[in-house]
Amino acid sequence: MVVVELWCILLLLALALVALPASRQGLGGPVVYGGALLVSLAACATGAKALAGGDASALSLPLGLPWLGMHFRIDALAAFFLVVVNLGAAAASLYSIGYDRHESAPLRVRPFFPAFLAAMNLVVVADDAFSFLFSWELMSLASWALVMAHHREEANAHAGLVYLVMASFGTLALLLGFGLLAGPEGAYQFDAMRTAHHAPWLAALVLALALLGAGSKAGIVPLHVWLPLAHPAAPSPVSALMSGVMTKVAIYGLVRIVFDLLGPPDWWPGLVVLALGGITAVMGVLYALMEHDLKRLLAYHTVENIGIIFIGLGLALAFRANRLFEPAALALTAALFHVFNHMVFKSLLFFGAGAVQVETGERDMERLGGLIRPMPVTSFAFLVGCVSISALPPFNGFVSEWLTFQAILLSPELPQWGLRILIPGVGALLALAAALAAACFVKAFGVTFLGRPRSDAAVAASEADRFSRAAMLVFAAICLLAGTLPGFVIDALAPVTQGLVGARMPTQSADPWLSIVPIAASRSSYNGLLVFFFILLSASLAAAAIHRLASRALRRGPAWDCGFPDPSPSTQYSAGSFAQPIRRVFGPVFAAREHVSMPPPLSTAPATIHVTLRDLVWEAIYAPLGHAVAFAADRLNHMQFLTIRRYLSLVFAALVVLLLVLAIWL
Amino acid sequence: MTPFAFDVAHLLAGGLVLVSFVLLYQDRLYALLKVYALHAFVLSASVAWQAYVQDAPHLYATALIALAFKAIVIPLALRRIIERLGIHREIEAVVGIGVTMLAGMALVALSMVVMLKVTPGAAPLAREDLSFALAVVLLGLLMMTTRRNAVSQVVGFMSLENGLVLAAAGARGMPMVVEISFAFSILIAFIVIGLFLFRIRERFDTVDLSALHRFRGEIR
Amino acid sequence: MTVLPFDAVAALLLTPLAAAVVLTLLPGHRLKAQVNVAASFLTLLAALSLLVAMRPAPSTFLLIDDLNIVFIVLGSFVGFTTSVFSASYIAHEIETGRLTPAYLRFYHAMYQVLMFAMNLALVSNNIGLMWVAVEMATLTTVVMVGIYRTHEALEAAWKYFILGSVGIALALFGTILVYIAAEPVIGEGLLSMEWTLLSSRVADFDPALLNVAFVFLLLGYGTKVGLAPLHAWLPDAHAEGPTPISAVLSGLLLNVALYAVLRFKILLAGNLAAFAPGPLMVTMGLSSAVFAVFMLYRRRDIKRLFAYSSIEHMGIITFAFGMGGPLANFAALLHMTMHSLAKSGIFFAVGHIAQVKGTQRIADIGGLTVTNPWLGWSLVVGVVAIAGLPPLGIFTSEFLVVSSTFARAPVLAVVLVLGLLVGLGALVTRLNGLAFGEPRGEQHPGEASYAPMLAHFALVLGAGIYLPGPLVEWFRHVSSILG
Amino acid sequence: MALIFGLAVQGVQMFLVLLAAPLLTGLVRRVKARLNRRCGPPLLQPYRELWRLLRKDVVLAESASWLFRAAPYLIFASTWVAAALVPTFATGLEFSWTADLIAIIAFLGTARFFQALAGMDVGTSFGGIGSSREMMIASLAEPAMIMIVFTLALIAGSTQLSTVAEVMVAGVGLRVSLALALVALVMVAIAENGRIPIDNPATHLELTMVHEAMVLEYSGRHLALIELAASLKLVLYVSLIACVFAPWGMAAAGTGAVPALAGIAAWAVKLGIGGALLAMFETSIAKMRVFRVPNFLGAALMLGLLATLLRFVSAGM
Repeated sequence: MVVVELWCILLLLALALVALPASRQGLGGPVVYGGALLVSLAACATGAKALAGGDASALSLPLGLPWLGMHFRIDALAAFFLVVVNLGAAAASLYSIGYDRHESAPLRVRPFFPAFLAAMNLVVVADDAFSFLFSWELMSLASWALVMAHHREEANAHAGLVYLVMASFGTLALLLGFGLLAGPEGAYQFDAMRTAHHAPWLAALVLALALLGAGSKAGIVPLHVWLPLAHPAAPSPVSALMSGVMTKVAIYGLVRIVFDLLGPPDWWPGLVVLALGGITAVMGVLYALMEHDLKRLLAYHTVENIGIIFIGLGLALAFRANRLFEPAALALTAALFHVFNHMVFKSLLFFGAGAVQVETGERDMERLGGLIRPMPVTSFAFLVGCVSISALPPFNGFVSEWLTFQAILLSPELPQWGLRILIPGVGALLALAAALAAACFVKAFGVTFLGRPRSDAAVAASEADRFSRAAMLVFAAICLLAGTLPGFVIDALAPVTQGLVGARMPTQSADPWLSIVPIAASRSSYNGLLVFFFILLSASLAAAAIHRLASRALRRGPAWDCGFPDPSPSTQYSAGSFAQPIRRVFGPVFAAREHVSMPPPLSTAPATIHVTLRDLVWEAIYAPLGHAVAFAADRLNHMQFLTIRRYLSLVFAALVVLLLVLAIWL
Repeated sequence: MTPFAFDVAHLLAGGLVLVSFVLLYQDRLYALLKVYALHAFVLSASVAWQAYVQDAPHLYATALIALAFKAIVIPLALRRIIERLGIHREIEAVVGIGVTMLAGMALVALSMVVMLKVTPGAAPLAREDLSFALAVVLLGLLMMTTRRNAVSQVVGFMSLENGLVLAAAGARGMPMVVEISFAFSILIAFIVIGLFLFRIRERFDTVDLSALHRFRGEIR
Repeated sequence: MTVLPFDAVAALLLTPLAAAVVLTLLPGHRLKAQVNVAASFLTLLAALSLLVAMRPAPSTFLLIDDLNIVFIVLGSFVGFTTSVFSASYIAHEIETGRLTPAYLRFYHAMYQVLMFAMNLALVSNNIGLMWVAVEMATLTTVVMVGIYRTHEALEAAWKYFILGSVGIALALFGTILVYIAAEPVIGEGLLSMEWTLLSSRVADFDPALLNVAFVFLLLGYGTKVGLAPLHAWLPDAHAEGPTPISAVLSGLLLNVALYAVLRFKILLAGNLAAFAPGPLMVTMGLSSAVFAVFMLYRRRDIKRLFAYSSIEHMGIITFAFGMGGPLANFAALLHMTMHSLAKSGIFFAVGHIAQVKGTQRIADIGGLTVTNPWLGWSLVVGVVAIAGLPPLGIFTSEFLVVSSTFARAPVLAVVLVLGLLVGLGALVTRLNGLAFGEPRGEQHPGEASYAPMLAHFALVLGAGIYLPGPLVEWFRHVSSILG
Repeated sequence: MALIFGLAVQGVQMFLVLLAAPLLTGLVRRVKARLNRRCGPPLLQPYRELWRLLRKDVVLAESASWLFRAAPYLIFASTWVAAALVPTFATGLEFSWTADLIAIIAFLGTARFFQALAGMDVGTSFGGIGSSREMMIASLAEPAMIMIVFTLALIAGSTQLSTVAEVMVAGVGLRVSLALALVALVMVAIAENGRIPIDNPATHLELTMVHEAMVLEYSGRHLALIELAASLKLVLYVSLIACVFAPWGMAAAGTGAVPALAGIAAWAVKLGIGGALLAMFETSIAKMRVFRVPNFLGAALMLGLLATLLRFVSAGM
């Protein structure tokens, strides 16, 4: 099992090495991405097999620190995440075969793409602190190189800087955490950490550090700032990987540390994680609503979905701390299910955004529109993605959020008042986030694909190439399948929850009509398949009946528009105007300012509206930090320009101080 | 060792510290050089006395080097440099003479305190000498850091180095004292040559190149 | 262990010395460069033979033990690669006329003298001899730093000279104090300066004297290590001297000085009554590291930039040695090795870059990965290495330093981590300007052998992925010696 | 046999709601007219209008895409399915387990999603206004609704409407949280159905319309379907309120035809009362400005949250 996986990783690294020579032969794209596709599929199959098999398989290689070696292990959790990672990787590779032809700097992408995949696989199978952090940081490094692929744009260089610093911040936080877990003797093996008993304060500290480390990678507020910078900067398949897959690897890290290594913690960590999740979900979707750059919008939505996943994890923590294992299993299943779902539809959406960017050269929604006609397949797939991410039945996004709600409804069984007070609020935040997400994706799809083209580029657009279309359609199909047959996914997750919280949800696939029943049929149940068929049935029924009994005639005419149709596309509702009501409602979050200047009567000057939004998180935390560093650097910089005499006096001062220390203390 | 011998050694070492203070007190370059000559002379006397007391003949060589080189050659060389380069004759002190003296006092006290912690196991002579030597070293550093003129800084360094030689001589049967003092003389010679080569008039910090090329016969 | 037909230690010392003599007589810089390379190679062979050879018993002056053999092998390797690099570098400098043969008359001889001095400092069994050797190395580098004879170069050399001399004096005072401490126990004469004796008998020395001595030694040799606030000479010397010398300074001299400090640390650790040297080294190391990372931000000269990063890393190494314990010591040794290789490799790259772009001003260098892919990406690799990112070796050592420290002194670890983060920010900012973005600055033709650079980076990369077992066993043994 | 009966009940339910929907709309219009001292249209007028629209040709804007034509069927279908799953005259419907209350709300969400998209499809300014306002309203109404669901689920220990209804029939006594939930639910229902004071189904004054603005470009059978879906939605909410807060007279699962018929009668009465109350409420107040809507719905959300909190806190005791 693990051997096969390691061979896959090795093959990916080999691909990274042959990328440049192959490119010199002029077949770099097919070789690298085709190879990556095959290897990822193999690794995905391995993961699925391990998940089905259930038994953990381990292996250690004499690499890294010799007395430690590099340990690898595939248990249920790792297997599940292997499936997630490699499924996304396979789709991204397939997409890249086509995208590579439009890539402006292919040689800066091809070598690092497989390396990035390999690193993510390594993180998942790592079984000791060293190899975990090694591959974790390798993952950051490879993705940083990919972000820097289009390094000639100033913004991308800045994005790369912020990204790498934040990533290393996370790694160092995790490093400190592992340092605590390992103890002064350096017991870096995960087994040792599992068996070791950790003092409560230590567990708390480790948890905080893990939240900082994994959270900064996953993008929880306020550690999310790099996401909307880095994800759009990278080439679209890489954006899909970073947003859809890498953030999931971060979630894996958190689950591995908190659920697996740390042993049973106190109840309040659940509180913290829940609160973070709720805030992250709502903040993320609000930022996304205010965004007009399609890829930045998607990146912010990643923040939102990470929040939703965190809510599930927090619930699971809280339940587990109170030894309510079935509810914990339910919550954890919901979180992991959402991990899978988000991987699928976020990759799908980024593929779509990438196709749009390739065909039109635009990412700004205000200059797009009407793409549903030139790009039918892309727009259809994108629509499926939008419906799924908006948590609308019968697609997969709804199922995981529904499960989360069911878990929330079990929380009155919790004894702690803090949780009792907090959880309903978090539930409200979750519902709010879901509703806002729907609004946001009406905006995203409506402005980008519907209406009339807002620029010549949008007029001249054409359908994406067949590889991209294939990748998108496959994921669209998965969205529908996972939404209509969720029982199988839940059952597949059973070994994971069994291993982590010592319980599992009741077997679903045996239920009549393949519906899912989290606890008991009398309590709640949902059947995506039947629902899907009902809607399909009644829709076609209505259509057939109407066409047969009533009329089927259809005339084309100019738009009615209350009698004042205006040919200019600029009269359409724009993304900004669409978001305006919500901006009014949630204005304080962005310290939004609207400045309207109305010309005086009889003046022909155009009226203008000027909207300013501020990223309060950045202003509150990151800008001050940057200023502090700059200030210190400026102050200390004088040390470079002293005279020799002053340097001598420094030496002298050091000597005198040390002698004084000797004289006084010793 | 007889108490008398001990007292003389003590006296000479203390004298060296005293002369260091006198160095600190100077505000004219020529006077400074004269006092430094005195400093070197006292040092050579002290070293010679150590040679006599420990009957270590090689120390006489050290004393000789100190006398010939430091007490005579270097002061003369520096004097000529001052004339050749037209360095003006006052010493600009960073802080007032008085403050410098007070700091010097504090340093001496410090060196005493540090050295008196030394357990009586060590030879008493070594102990006393060490505290004085440390004081001389510190005072030399103080001079280097509180004087602006290159020449006075060089003098400071040389007095510091005298402290080293004093310590080395005080260390019973220390090998290579001669070599060390010789090596240091070379070092000092380098510094002095550097002063001259680079036409360092006022400070250590700026070196004047045109002069250098003229010296090397290259006219740019 | 085999017995060699020749005396490896003698070869280690005499080869450079003889080469120096020959090089002063030889004409023509190309020939000199070749002889230089050959001599360095022989020295390297001698050093390697020490690994397999039966170790000579410690004599009055010479000593080979596990500790200094690490430094010897590392040093002679960097010395060899640098001599190869120096050949192409000097050739190019003469073509462009920045250096004339007249200036270079003694360059290669000096280089060998430097090698000799450093080897001597490492193998000497006598604190006085070690002092002499270290100072000799310092003065040699002073001359070589000033070799361009530009105003800045001469000022840098002068600064280095003055501060170095004070360092010399302090170190000597410390040495004398150690002798005075040892003399009542061991007796007069050279014996009281022998390592082997000192370290065996140190328990009976006068602790108070040892304390004072260590303060002076730490400051004296610490000046050469480049610990803040004694570092002032280091950036200018790196920036204004010829790049091979910058590489040697960062790759060797700093280590040699550190070796001296370590020796005395061991000595002090042997005497229970004396104060523990650890905290002092930790303080100075940490302060240098934190100070240096902030200095990285405002640098305009590419070589000065990396010089400050050397200060940072020497700080980290000193910090780790100060923390002590098997893990930290191992990490420090590994970090020192990796840093020597990576940093000298970076200076090789920077030397080529400065020659291709005709400047050292960061503002005039940009988009190297576009214009000179090999140099550009090597620079990226080097910076990634010294930024402590995998898969390169420094990641391993930083992993060990931080994780082992955090369990014992969390606050220190946090400070160190923040320092690392700030430094990473500075390095990546500069890297964005140097290696990425639109190409900037003019382009000069420059063909050079990238072999040394690539060799160094390959080693660092290899060590990051796989450390051979024997090496590790050896390092662990050494770290157990360091206590 | 039982299965067939169950399927039959389910089928009856589906077509019952479909038939009753225009009637309820007509009733509300009628009562409003009466309250305004007008005689008003006959009760069956909505049927006529639907039939007229169905037979008319569809006039499609040039810029309309396939989505614009598919949307009405999707909207109608998902609304219809949602309505068919709400127990009206009998609990324990055959397919009630396919979707619980959360899912039913989500179906309405799907319908709204496509309606908003259709509003933006033609690329007019009014469609955009409608969509953006609709989504803004929904983004507050949905959380409020979810909070209400939480309250009910915590009281009944289930999100399954049949179970809820049964528990309610059994009687849970008077609860503060229940009262709060009722108020919130009514407010949400008003908002969701675009009734006064949130929106005016009768208006065509451009700047005030929300729902009407979205469907401005629709005509013929498409418009008919959307109108029908709208009235279905009204029926859904009324019978939802009825089934939760007035669950009396509903036939239990598997009981014969007689209770079922009684249930139908009871349901008709409930619908009538609901419609009358709605009409009175609408005539008694004026429409509010669009930007005061958030306050209205925010109040609903707070009420729902308060109700849930009360349940959470009291659950421990």
